Amino acid sequence: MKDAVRIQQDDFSQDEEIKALKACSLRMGGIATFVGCARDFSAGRTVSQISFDAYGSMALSEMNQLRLDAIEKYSLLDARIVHRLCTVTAGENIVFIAAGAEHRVAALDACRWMIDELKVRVPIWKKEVTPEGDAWLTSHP
Amino acid sequence: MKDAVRIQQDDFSQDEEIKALKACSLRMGGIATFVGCARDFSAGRTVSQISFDAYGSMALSEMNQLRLDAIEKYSLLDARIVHRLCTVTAGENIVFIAAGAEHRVAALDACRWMIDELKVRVPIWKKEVTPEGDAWLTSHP
Amino acid sequence: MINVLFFGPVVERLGMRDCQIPCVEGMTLQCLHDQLAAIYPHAFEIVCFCAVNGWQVRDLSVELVDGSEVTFMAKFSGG
Amino acid sequence: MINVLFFGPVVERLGMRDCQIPCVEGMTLQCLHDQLAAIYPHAFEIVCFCAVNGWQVRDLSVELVDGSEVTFMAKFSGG
Repeated sequence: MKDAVRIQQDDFSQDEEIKALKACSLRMGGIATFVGCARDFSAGRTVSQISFDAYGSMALSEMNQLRLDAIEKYSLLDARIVHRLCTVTAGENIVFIAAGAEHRVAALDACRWMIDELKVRVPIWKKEVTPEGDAWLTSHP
Repeated sequence: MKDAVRIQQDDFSQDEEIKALKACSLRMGGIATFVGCARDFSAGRTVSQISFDAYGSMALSEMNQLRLDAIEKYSLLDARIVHRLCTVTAGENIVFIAAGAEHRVAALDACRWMIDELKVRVPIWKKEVTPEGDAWLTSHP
Repeated sequence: MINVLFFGPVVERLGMRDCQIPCVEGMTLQCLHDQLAAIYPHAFEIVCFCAVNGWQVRDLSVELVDGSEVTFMAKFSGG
Repeated sequence: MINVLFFGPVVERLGMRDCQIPCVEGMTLQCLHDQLAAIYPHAFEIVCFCAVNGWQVRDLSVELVDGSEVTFMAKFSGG
């Protein structure tokens, strides 16, 4: 089974990730997921591609810590975080978050917390390639 | 492509549902999903199976209206709702909710709202089969 | 006739999934409810919602017409 | 030597991904930051976070030791 926290070039399968998440317990009643995708339009400009840069070793250890923090904070049964690092075009997946808990409130709360925290804790940067030139993003809309 | 709102016996694929959800727009930046599963334990008792009864025609029209309400309320690009009606054992999927929006906050808010509303608006009833006998559920933990 | 449907926990208490009640001129949803609740108090103590022709109805003073499909339902527990 | 790393938007403004700075006895993270910021003000105006050996450090008074890996980073924008 793939690691619960990964940085990878390839796309991920939600079905595979959910299957892995559920494997830990038959007591899981709610699974919340979030997928972040590349958009064809951002801040008024057409975006043709998005590329990334990351401080890989720190990003992976922060993501692992973030998963453990979420499991503890929300009493999750399990959680998974996958971030792609490659050049993506509109519609492609960038990040996957999943939280599994006995009840839905904890799963939904934890999923939102993880994606919010990931954006402020994990050293990854996004560059939008547009017809007018490239631009690194530094805000969190 | 399968309908965005369905009541069915068979399991669903998250990958297929997400692909269908994304098909409507390249402007979708965030997708939030919720999956409800059967648990092996509920209110202190071991649960061997869960079965359902539904007022099928009303359930489907309420689910369709719920999807439209969510799209309007949260300015979603698209949303999907699938509920299974069959006998499931622990670990099996029961319900799937997905919300796709330009940004993550709307997707996450709408996903939570849809599962909360589904539980109070859609005429479906759950019966837990336990070693001590069967019991219809009427609360929303 | 009015076709009355039941589901899930209500069926279990009633022992039937549906019944037909003659439609009397001017009969309201409240009348029908009270008539059935008097015969089946154990089942009707868990009835929380009514629907007429597949639409949830909160105002029980609506008049029923011949051929209506009426449903008395317990609190939902799907999802 | 101290190995200094840069990423993404900071690399773009600096034109380099890393540099080596001699480690002076008692040099703090603040000293190193200020030294580089004086040379590369345009790049350092977007620096928000520092890490030492892969751990984010908020207290810039920490002393650096020979062989440390220091990173000056812009606001993150992943996810």
